[in-house]
Amino acid sequence: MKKLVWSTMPLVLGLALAGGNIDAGSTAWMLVSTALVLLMTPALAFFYGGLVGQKNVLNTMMMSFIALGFVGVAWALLGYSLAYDNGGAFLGGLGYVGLAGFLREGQMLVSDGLPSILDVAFQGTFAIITVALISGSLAGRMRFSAWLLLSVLWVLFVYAPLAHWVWGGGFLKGALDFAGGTVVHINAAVAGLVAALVLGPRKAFGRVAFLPHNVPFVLLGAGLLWFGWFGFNAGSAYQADASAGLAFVNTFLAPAATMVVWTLLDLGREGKATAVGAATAVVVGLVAITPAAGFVGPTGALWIGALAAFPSYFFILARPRLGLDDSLDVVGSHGLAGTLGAILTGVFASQDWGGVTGGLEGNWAQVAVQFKAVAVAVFYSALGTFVLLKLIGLLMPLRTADREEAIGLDAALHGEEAYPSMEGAILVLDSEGGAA
Amino acid sequence: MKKLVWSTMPLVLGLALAGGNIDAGSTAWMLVSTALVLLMTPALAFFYGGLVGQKNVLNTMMMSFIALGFVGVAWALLGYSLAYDNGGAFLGGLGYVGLAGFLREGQMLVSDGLPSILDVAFQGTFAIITVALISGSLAGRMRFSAWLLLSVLWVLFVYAPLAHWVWGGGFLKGALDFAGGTVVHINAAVAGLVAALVLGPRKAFGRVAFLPHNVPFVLLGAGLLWFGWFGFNAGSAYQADASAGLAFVNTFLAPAATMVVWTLLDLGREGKATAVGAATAVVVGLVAITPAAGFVGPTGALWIGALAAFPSYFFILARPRLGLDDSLDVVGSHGLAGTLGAILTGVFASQDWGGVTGGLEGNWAQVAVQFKAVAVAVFYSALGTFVLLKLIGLLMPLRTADREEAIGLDAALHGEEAYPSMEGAILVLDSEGGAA
Amino acid sequence: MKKLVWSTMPLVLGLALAGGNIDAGSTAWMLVSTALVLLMTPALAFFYGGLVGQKNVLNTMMMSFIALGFVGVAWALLGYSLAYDNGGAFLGGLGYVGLAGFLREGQMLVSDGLPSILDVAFQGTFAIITVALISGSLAGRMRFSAWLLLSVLWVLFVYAPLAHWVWGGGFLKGALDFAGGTVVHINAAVAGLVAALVLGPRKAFGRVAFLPHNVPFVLLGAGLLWFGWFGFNAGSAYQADASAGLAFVNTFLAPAATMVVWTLLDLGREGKATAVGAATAVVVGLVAITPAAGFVGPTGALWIGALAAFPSYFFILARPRLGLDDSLDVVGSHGLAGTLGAILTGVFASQDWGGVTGGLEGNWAQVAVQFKAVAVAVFYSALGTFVLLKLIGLLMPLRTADREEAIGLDAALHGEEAYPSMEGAILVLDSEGGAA
Amino acid sequence: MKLIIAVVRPEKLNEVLEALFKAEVRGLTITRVRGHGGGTERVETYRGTTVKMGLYDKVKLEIAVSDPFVEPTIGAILSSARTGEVGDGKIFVVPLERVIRIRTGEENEAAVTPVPPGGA
Amino acid sequence: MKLIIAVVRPEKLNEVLEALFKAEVRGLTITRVRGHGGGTERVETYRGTTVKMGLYDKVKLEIAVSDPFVEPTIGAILSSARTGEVGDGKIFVVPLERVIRIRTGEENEAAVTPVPPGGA
Amino acid sequence: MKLIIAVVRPEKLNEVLEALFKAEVRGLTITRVRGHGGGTERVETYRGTTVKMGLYDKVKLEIAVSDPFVEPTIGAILSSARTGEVGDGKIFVVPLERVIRIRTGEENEAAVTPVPPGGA
Ligand SMILES: Nc1ncnc2c1ncn2[C@@H]1O[C@H](COP(=O)(O)OP(=O)(O)O)[C@@H](O)[C@H]1O
Ligand SMILES: Nc1ncnc2c1ncn2[C@@H]1O[C@H](COP(=O)(O)OP(=O)(O)O)[C@@H](O)[C@H]1O
Ligand SMILES: Nc1ncnc2c1ncn2[C@@H]1O[C@H](COP(=O)(O)OP(=O)(O)O)[C@@H](O)[C@H]1O
Repeated sequence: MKKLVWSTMPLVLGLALAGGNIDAGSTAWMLVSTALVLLMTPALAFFYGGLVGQKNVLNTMMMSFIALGFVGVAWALLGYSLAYDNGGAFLGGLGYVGLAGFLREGQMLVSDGLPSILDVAFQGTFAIITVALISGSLAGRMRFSAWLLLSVLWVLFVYAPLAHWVWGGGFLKGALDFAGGTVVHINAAVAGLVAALVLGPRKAFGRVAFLPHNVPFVLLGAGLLWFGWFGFNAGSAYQADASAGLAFVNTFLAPAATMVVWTLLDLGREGKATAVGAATAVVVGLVAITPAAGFVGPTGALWIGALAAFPSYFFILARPRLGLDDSLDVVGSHGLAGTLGAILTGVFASQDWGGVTGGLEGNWAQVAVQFKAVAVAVFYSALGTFVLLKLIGLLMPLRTADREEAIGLDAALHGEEAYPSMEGAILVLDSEGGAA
Repeated sequence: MKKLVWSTMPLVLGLALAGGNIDAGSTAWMLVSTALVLLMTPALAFFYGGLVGQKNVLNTMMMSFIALGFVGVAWALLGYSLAYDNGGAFLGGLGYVGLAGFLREGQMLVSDGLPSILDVAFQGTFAIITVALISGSLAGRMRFSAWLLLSVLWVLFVYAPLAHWVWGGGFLKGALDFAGGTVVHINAAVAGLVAALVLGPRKAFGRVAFLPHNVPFVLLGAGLLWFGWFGFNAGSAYQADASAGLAFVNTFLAPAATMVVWTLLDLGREGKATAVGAATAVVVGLVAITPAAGFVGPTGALWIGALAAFPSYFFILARPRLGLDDSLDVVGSHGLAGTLGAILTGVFASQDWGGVTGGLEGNWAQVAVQFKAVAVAVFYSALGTFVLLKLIGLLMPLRTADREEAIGLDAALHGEEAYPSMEGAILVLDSEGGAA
Repeated sequence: MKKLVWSTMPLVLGLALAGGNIDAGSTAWMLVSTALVLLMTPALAFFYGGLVGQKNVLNTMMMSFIALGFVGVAWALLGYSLAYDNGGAFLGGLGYVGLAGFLREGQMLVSDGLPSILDVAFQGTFAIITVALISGSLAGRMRFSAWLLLSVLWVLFVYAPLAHWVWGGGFLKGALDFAGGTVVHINAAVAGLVAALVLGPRKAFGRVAFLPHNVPFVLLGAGLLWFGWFGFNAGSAYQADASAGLAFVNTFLAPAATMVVWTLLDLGREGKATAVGAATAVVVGLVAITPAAGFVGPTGALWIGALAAFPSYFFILARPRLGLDDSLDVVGSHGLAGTLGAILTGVFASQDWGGVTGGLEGNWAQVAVQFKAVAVAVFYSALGTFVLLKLIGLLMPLRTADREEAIGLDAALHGEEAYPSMEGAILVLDSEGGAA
Repeated sequence: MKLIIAVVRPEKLNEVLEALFKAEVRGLTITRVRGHGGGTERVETYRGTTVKMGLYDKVKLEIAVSDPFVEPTIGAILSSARTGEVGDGKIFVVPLERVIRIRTGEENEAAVTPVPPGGA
Repeated sequence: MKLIIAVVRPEKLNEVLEALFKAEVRGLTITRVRGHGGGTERVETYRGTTVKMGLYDKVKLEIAVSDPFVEPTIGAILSSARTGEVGDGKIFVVPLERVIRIRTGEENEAAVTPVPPGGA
Repeated sequence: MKLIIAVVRPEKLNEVLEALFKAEVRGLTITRVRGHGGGTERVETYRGTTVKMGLYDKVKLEIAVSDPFVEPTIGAILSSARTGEVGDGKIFVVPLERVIRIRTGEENEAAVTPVPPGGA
């Protein structure tokens, strides 16, 4: 629903000033939503960090965590303006560059009852987690400085334009994407896929079993992601209203349905309900309902959640056998569920609930619109990611050395271990005079 | 206070429509509260998961976590209607079955300023955690599919009726239960006790010491439970008003008082303030204040918190010696503190603070009403749980095989370990052609 | 901004009654903010607990966690009144002692649209975390009962007066401290420094390398601290308004900038971006922006965050070589960043954004006011902490025995281990009759 | 003197310790190990990754004893560690040339379990 | 009989296990250890604390074998554990006086890897 | 050649490593173990469950040395690991028949610590 807010915002901008017409209830909700979405990035760090082996825990977590810094600053200084300033069909303007433009006549801007500046943070948390998501395809083999460079360039030149097209009044504005199925999840998954292919698989891939080192961390990540996702989806209503309530309930129902189906598939296949599976199901269900959250009714949400389990379940099962080292299954989770969700949003969208008619209510044209947006996103994200990686590859190697990969990236790249042992650690005091 | 809202709701239903009279502030608060209560279930998974040994971590966590799926869906499709649709004294109606009934004249229903559908999720999170709580009595010995079946049947046939009686306008509506002392905590504890007795103790119970495998996880669980409990208690005001503020403050004060008393008891007994004890105290204090949260003043909350420490402290200390394998002390924490809290709510209820006079203000009759509700809950929960377990026992064994218990349920039932080691793990590729 | 609210509150008190003029939106936000700040203390327990070695995990976590009990109760019964009741320039009155004074004419007090009693909890969470912060200087060597006594006395006689001077209408009310740079962070850091000097370093300090035992816990702590800090800073606006929005955005931007600078310093120094460094940077950035949050514009926040990295980075690097066993670098993180932030608040304060002109807008006098408040806080906190420790030292030893320090404080003081092993644990049943 | 090395099931450790205690064997050192024997493999699945876990958790005890204590020690382990199912473990006896107690510098017999009361 | 103790790189463990399996060596016990050899040290930094990590993660295998199996076992380890870089580890051979299978009480040859098919 | 096995206090490990380094002993392998000796028991309580912890954390060092290095190695450990209180640990000396360096295939003396400079 971002697009609704922001396509009308330019009209409001000049008029709405601080003090006047703040809607305290909606502001309270957007403050909370922003905090919730911010929390999703540390949550993802745990979801991902738990899934990797002991030697790469910190590297994996840091690839997410560091986005809170680099992507956050890049977004605030430039990305937000490119995405959301009133611009053309292809890119926003430069009115908010360097955080300018949020004061008018000595007062803070207010739009739609909210302090306008808050949107920099709210949208910033989306940009951050989108970048962080990509890292799941790349565990255990990327140089950290190459990742830093990629994350900054990618958010400016891939994420911001796509956000503009769908939500900022750009040429995809007819597509329904309530909270980011296309802009966030498909985008991140395609980028992850392309990057995994460009980098190639880990040296030991296919020979050694890569096991999670800490499944409770995976559950912690999933739990916190679900919690934060309420801000992601229901916050995308931009008001504490019935639409937010609906988006919230759908965000509650869909992952529940996915978890039920996933667990039954697990039990049917080998009689064992896996915890990693349940955690994955939560994420898959959340991804699938993201584009639909405020557009479909609650039974639609249950259907979307339940249906989303199938493609992801079977793709993730098969993926290691396809020779594709999408290490933590970003394609299987975010790519497939994001695509399915985007399409089913067109199918289940409901006039009564969300204000737009979908396929089941006779408007199958909406499904075509959804397909088009997905296709554009896949194409642009793949192209943009590929070009950026090739450019960065001219400046520096993208991959770590084989020896670093063998030692583990925590020690090799970060000079740390996740769980250091004091045994045999010899204290180094460069100036021997100091310490007693 | 749920009963107040919902006993008047039927009058409001036909009239209140979306767009009209949403109270954005209260809606914001209820959105947040729902998210907070949802978070309590993963939090409980950590509280419980930290308390068990290394072989049963995932099974224990999954017994809570999976309730977010199965109980969530069962609640949405049927349980909510049985509990909260306008019905008779013993059961609600079928008006909300299959999530029907939340649209009127093409608009989303609004009641008391809130989008009505949100209540399915808010109440759903209560149903989920109630089921999850039971699992604490059963660690290390229950078949997972029997647990799935029990959780679905129990929420429909034990939880939903009791919720209807106390909050849905049923025959216990005079009892004070602000946020679920009786419906949630006593109910879960009695069910846990009955199930522990039906299943019998773990094979090694009484011979081997069952120690927590990760005390920081217990503290994490306790911290997140407290955080979420603000939604549980202050969200039960159904508005962002003075009552919510009071319930919040009481939820801050009572566990603090319990922690102080518990720690002093610990220090007095053997000079050692235990971390597991402090975490337990937080939960005990939260349980005790739950029925009272919006009915008593802040000094009442301090008293309730302080007093609640005693029975739980000494019962939990003695429990292993009673031969009762209530593995994680659901009876000692939720049963005793829930009962004490329910009674003391009748004692400390205050006209000025919560609008009802209690024993100390002369209305000792309220204490009798409280006793009656507790007795009914204990009786019905015990009976219902017993009958359901016997029925499920006809379909499948309730307990795992002795060998599975010895190996540990993570490997035996879920085909996973909490902290897998890659050493000696041999990768299996069923189709050898695929991976490079 | 607390001071604004509370200096006008006394006028409002007699007039504002419950039911009348609650602002639901702002109340919703303050309920959430209070919960968020409460969560910061368990978050800090993880931040600190991850940084210590395996033998002192629970002791370190408990020093924070237990403050939720003892400090919470002491604050509610006495501290709040000393800090915030209408009193003199040096101390508040006794009108709220024992939680009295929040009812007028049988109704709950309302001030500035909020239920007044909620402020006891909101401010209480600040008092709790301030005490908890101190413990970072003292890891691994303080007796737990001495710590309990210190925490209660300190919150009453050091924290409450300082809070009164800055926020309660006391003699420092001209100083800008939006959310607690001086009252919370400088205060805690000075107390930590003094206590570390009084106690002396750990026996093995300077010989043995003290390494973190669990870096993911450090990241978890940092992530949850950031999340909670939105309540800390934006909640200090006491309303869901534009000021809250600004404080929120600044709390998003500053730590992002600190993380960027810190990581670049790390990479520049030895080519390795450390995870512990990134987590530390988040805290440093949050501390630095705390006093400024609602007074400076967003570019000011970026500057403050970026500049704050330097002193903390180099001081923390040098600290172990100075012979100072400020174990977890409270001085380097909270002391330096708190001071820098307090001064820079005076520099960057902006009339348009926060209503006060700062140095850059020509009002350099404000910087002097800031300096004065910092100096008073440093002096009073040092003196008060020193006197209290000496007094407690008369009653009991402050430090643990050398043998306890060698064994580790978890086993020695708490009778627990963080990660107990069942191997060789022999169950003791004092009454052999009980267990089967 | 001999160094007796025993690999047993972790769940049997407490019983073994008790049996050794009754046999008056005092000093010992234990290590968590993982063992492979004739037992069956366990299959685990993490998403699409299926693994055979051929190694089982075991506990290794190392006990230095003077010669008269060899048989009692072995007897105590055999009687307490046996379940009769595959995976019960093994006992290895290795010659031991010298033992020194670090605290005192005492050597050999004086450093290991004392000779049995009234014994050889 | 001999007790063969081998210290190898953790990342080589699976290959070693496979080689031993092919050499028909069945029983073995493994332990996570940390070793110091001629290799270089690694530096780690946690805030202001810089440490040299002189110890590297290794895996220790203990394999009790009957005499005819000594050479095949050593050969299997040598061929599978070698990378040629410093840190590949070592093999130690210790005399073994007695082996007992706890499950059955069987001793010595009967308790360790069976003699090679058609062998001594 | 001998295999020297020493069990020491974890907090003394770094000093022991330093002493061994000074004694020019290079290769060694360490393992976290838990030991039971003559020391007192520790009581822990988790809710209603009280346990006696009879085992204490120790570190085990395994050092294969050529004969001339036996005494220097033992001496270095004795001098660095002693506190004088119960629980200091023990040193065990086991005969070692053969050592092989996996990287090169070198055997025995060539594979363990070099003979002391100018020494036997
Ligand atoms: N030859 C051996 N060398 C070293 N350890 C062994 C040997 N054989 C067995 N073990 C250890 O003993 C454990 C139990 O052995 P296993 O063969 O599974 O049982 P059983 O002796 O009952 O057939 C193994 O897991 C392994 O740790
Ligand atoms: N003399 C020794 N005694 C015990 N263990 C040893 C000895 N020498 C080497 N090791 C073990 O073997 C591992 C590899 O040895 P190292 O000297 O690093 O490699 P390389 O043999 O290739 O030179 C060490 O980490 C250590 O665990
Ligand atoms: N006979 C033994 N066999 C194996 N390990 C032993 C033996 N005696 C002692 N140990 C190890 O040495 C450690 C210290 O021994 P202990 O008897 O406590 O100290 P002390 O030798 O100072 O009396 C024990 O924890 C144990 O690991």
